[in-house]
Amino acid sequence: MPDIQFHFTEEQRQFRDMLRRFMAAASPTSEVRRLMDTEPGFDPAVWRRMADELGLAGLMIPERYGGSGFGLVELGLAMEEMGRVLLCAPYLASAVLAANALCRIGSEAQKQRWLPGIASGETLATLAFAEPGSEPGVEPIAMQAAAMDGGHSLTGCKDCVVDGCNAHLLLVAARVEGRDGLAGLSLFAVAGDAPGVSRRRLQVLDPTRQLARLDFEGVPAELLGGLGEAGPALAETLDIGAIALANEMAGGAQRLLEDTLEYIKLRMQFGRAVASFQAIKHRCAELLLQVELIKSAAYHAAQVADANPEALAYEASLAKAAASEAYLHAAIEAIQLHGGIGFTWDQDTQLWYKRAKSSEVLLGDPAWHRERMIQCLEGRESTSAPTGALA
Amino acid sequence: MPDIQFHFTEEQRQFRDMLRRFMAAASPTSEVRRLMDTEPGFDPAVWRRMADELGLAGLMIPERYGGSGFGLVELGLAMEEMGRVLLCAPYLASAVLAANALCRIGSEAQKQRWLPGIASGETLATLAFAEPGSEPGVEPIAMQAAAMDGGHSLTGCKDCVVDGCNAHLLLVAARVEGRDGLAGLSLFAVAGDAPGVSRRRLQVLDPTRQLARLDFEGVPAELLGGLGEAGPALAETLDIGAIALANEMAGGAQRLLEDTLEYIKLRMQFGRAVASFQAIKHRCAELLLQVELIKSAAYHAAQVADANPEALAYEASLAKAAASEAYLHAAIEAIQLHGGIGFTWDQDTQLWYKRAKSSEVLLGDPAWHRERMIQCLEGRESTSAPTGALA
Amino acid sequence: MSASAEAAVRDEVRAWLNDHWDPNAGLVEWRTKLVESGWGAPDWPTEWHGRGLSAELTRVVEREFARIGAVGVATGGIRLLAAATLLEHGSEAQKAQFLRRILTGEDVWCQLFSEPGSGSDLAGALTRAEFDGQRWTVNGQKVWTTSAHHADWGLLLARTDWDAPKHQGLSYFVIDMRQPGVEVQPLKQMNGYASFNQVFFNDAEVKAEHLVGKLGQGWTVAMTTLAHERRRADGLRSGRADVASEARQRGTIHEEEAQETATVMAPYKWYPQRAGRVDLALPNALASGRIGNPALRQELARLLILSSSAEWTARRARAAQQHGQPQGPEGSLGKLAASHVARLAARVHTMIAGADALLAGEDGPENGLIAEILLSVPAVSIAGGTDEIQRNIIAERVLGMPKEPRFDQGPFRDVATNASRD
Amino acid sequence: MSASAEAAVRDEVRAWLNDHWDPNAGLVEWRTKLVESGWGAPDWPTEWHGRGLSAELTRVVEREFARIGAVGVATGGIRLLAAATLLEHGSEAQKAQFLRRILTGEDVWCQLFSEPGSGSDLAGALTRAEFDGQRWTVNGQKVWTTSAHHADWGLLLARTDWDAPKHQGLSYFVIDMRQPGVEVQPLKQMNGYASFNQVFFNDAEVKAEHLVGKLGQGWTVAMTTLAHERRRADGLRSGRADVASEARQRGTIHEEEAQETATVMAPYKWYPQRAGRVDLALPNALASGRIGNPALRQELARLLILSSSAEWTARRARAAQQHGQPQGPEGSLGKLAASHVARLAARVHTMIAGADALLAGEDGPENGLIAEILLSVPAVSIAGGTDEIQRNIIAERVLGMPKEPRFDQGPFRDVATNASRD
Repeated sequence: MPDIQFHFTEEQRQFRDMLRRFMAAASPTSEVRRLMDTEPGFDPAVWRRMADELGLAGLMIPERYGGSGFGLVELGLAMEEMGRVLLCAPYLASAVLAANALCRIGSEAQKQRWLPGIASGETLATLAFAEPGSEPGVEPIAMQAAAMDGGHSLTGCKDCVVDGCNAHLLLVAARVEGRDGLAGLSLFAVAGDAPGVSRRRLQVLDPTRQLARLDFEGVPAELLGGLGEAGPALAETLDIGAIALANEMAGGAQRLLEDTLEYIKLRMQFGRAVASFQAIKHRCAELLLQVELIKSAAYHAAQVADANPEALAYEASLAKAAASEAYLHAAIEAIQLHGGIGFTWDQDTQLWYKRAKSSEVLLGDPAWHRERMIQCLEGRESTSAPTGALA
Repeated sequence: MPDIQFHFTEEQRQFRDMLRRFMAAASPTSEVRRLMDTEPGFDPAVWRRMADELGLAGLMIPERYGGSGFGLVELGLAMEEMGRVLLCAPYLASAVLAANALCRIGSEAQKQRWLPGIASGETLATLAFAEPGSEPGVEPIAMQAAAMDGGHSLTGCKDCVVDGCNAHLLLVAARVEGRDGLAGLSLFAVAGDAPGVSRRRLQVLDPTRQLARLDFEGVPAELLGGLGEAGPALAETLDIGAIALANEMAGGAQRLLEDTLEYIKLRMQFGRAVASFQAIKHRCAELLLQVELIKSAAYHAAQVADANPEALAYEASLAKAAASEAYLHAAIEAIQLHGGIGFTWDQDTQLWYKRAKSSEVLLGDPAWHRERMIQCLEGRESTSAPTGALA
Repeated sequence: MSASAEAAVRDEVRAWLNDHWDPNAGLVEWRTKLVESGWGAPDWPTEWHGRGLSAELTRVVEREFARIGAVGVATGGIRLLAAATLLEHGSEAQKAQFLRRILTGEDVWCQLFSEPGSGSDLAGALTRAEFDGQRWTVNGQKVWTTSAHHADWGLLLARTDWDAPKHQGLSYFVIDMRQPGVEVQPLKQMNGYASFNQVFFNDAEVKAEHLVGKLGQGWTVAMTTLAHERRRADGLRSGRADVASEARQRGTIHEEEAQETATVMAPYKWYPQRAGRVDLALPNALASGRIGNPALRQELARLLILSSSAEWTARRARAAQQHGQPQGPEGSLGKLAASHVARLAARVHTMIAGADALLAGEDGPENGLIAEILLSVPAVSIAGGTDEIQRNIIAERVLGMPKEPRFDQGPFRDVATNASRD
Repeated sequence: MSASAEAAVRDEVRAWLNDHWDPNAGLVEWRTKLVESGWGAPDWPTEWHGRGLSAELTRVVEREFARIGAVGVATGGIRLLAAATLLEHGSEAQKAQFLRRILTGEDVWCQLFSEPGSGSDLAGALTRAEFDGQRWTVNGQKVWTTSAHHADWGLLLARTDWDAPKHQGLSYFVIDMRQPGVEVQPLKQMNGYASFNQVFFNDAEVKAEHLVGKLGQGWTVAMTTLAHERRRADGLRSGRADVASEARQRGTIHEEEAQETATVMAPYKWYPQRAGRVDLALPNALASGRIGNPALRQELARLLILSSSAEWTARRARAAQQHGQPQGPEGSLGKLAASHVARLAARVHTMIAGADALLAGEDGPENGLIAEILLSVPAVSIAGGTDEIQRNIIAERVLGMPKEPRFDQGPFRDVATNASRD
């Protein structure tokens, strides 16, 4: 297994600097506030530039399908920068979840058919796996795919589908009869506007991330890859998504810390800057530690995912659980340190708070991921034995 | 059900004041340090005075058996004051656990035979229930009582028996064959020096509390009350013990806070008192809150135990879980706020830290008690519905 | 309190209620009777609409009202804080003008202390009041004002001397809220509601006789208002309201009272103090089936421990007061506890909701209620005095720890403020 | 670093080792060769036993030593902090007297900074050094000194001017520990071990030429020592030690080195930095069967998350340095993380042990190891700089937050100290 790197290469740092400049210009909070009230919830022009100028839409898609063929480390960097600015875009849905699912599950012909469109940003895709009230992960998927005319048809409901209303291509996880757990899961492709699909944009706690409920009524669907064989790759895809999300969360947490510091260094109370009070200073020191810790977890998970896929599940759960608690903590502290202004609508901190809150439960809440870490260790599903470095 | 009181009566306050004076004189830390290295681990002269002058040994024993017939509220006050001074005495063993078990389980004749001695302090008794490696509570008790000559004999091992080496009278919980859970448990009386009983003082983390391992080899034992009927009363006895312990812990936590405040108000660093640093002040404020919260939980549980026994299990678990985390937190903070001197052997804070640590797991660790609270609520074993007062 | 005194009061109020209570009277008509008899505010002094009774005997009176379902005087909003402040510091003329209409509910009051530049640091107020020999002219901005949009009168803290040290340059006024120089704007919170307002003063006027206390002693007067506010911040329902009515309520007066209550309570929808909603946790965990999740069980138990202990701590503090111990800063402990409770409650609600915590409005759990809780919790530890201020109060006033070094003690003109940094 | 420079160094050291390495040489004899050749401390300057190599090239040398299992220079205790300080601030005579014997291991060193009255506030030292024209006389008390009982030399911070401000009245000395005026007493910790000593000076003497740096500039010199100490506090093994030997160790020199290590490490049994023992948590949870407890599983996962993240954070900081970014106060972040790890580890160990957490010594879990962990953890957040000090450093030096207002800036004589309060 290749060495895990604890620093970014010069190229990666340049990539990040470029992204940071782009995102700062493309997604000021005024723009975030404007977009979150629009119907698609993102700016198609910015999305096109992200795809065309930066190659972001196909970042992890192999070059032979029109992508850039980068790994999760670079994707993590991109997610981190998007998280910093609360970018409103169907990136997690299309470039992370759907692209990875197609790469891992689709046949060669299917990849050739769909990946170039995703990589160019023309095709927006998403992955529909969760169902109303279901627990995290892919094991609880219950939707049944029925055989129909030599193909399959889907009936049932998918919930909390990220950018489900925006997607041209829906990748839908469903079950062939009589199997459970990872076994018996298949992935199907359905056009977003296919007859029998009704899509409803959901009212969300975090308006910077679009979710949809999709109802399928006997919708003809194209099987991706082998029947009943998609389970492990679907689980991996969600783990990739969790790592990407953890990196996004690290970026958001870092931004919260920076903005809060900037504010309290200027804000006067009792004739002195709020930042000069020792109790505040000590909490900010702890906050920096939390932010650095989740960056480490998020970066490490991305490195491991590229270098040592057997450890993917353990590392993904570690990073997601770490990021969930720390990002929310950072958001709570940020509001608190802003004082009253912090919980007003017009102050921006609340936007990150809502993203932190939605990120906490998206792709599995921290308690679920912690439990899963231990299952990985028990089952030796992970070869990355945790180390007691500080002993 | 009688009203729960949220204040102590004038008589109770006087009782507490008297106890506080007695304990301060009888148990300075120099005395605690001396006694913890002695064989019995307590001062028989102080124990006699506690029984004779203050009536403490028989506090909860009905007057007709030579006790004072007080309730758990008064016992809680006494425990709180003992916890303040880390009193080394077989009080929890004899006056709380054994006295309550006998009162609840023994026949009239058995009560007449043993309770007066316990009440006078002459007889030291203890309750032996836990076994090596067993989970908390009485359900896991596995020791079997065998029928012998119309009576019973005991074989097996009891672990972590409080003051087990000091006790003249051992109350031993054991099982009649083929039953589990609360059903089928019986309580037996054995003389501490009975043939076939080997007792060994255990090396302990907290030297202010004596623990013993007791091995029984076919020891004839007298059944208390009805065969196989002791389970519920044993569970109640442990709950009484947990509430008493929670009150002891509240007293210890309060003392830690007071001693720490006294120290840091005098201790100078950087030309100012340590207590003047805002970060320190804020942590002390939180510490006070924690201490007040566990006092409330401990006092409330004692009141409820007297007024509404159906809620005993829920309240006991609530108080014990609350006190376990907060007392340990107080001890950790106390050491931290003392700085380097705080973790030296010669400074007294470490004595309370060790008591906090031992109290955390004695009679069930906090996670076990929290789980049990929810079981109580699910089973409606408790009629004390928790209220959301702050909603 | 002697049992005989208690019995005497009980008999007297019972007889009076028997003679006068009429569930079909008009609300103001009935409360006017209460004010005249002294039974509406029995703990107030006899010269001002009360009977000078102790807290214990006042409770006896309240129980009699509750027993037959008789309506009491108006208590909503901050009017009782206004009354307490005026009783202690107001002129005779002010008491005569305001106290009666506070009790009858004819006037609505609001509190104008906080400013955008001085939230925790109330004494740093920058709103100025200038006297031209006849009247005061007020300019500046206040914030976090509940009910300002339908208030008749405001309790205003304003700076009248910029050369005095910070705490000595403030004065306390009653300001007429129904005048052109006062503009009220709702302040939208992150949860979408507007529990508070901003109030802008542009040459607003205050009559000379509406200065409360002496010139430059506004901070002392404000401390009275704040002490009464903190007393109510212990997380328990306030004194009068927690005597639950045992009688079925009937008669038109109750409809009129219900309408009044609805108006007063409207801004309190998702007012910070409502956040947390511990009461929903167990039922929701049971109903959702997630009660079986062991990690949730641990957190739920933690929440019940914390919220119960906090409630009992507040009850201990109140019981101590009822038994004659002096009012202490227990409100600060209760306020701090409420922050912990709210945060933990949010955590538990999230665990119960699972992925549905992503959803709000009609799509969200309990029709959006859970999302509203999650978006309201951050305010609990800020509104009504931040946790940081409560910790300062506890450390200094309860634990006797040294005060912070001060940087704001010279003439206020020279103190660094947010305005001076802008 | 160019690959060719790397290859050149590798070839050179390999050739030298090939010619000189002898596993049966005496330890001092071999190290003397290292010192003379410059291969023992390749990053030291060429004029002082080194070769002036970069950190990267030094690592290349260390790998070659590790590859064949060759013994290096002495690194135990604080001798490398002493060396770094002397290299930066020492006189030529001091370097000549001390540096060689530091590397050969012939001299043991200790650090005499902390005092009972000034733990976090090192610059508040009250130990005094007075000059009589010929030599310095030292009186006072130091504490938290590791290895003082077998040290030959001590790094002493003492006050030489009571009228100067606190930080300007200190001077830095090398003191001979083997003299009658120096008394060393072990300091027993709450876990029963004595990792530290107290050192009492009663008219102890220091030669005039053993003043390090200028008179009154002791604080500046001490900062060098502390910076090197913090650099090693990132929770990872220190530079030299983490190049694990790939060769089997054979020959008498290893026995001699093992004995040296045992002596140096003896006081570190349950030295605070050893507390926590995260490595034991998972195996113990599996072995005890308590891994099935869902509450434990959650806490264990939390612990693994925290300790892994802390390790990776330290590795990121080190990698950044290796790639040329300046050394920052990352040590403070690592130190703070270690406190969190240790406390959480204690919690997890307790949950795994259950009621057996009551027991110690041979009766306790793992023959008392768990009890020792539980009783050692409180020191982690104090020893080597309290968490509070680390948070100050992080807030001020990393986050750029304002410094605390100071109360100790006049002549030290007038500053409130613990001595002046006694």
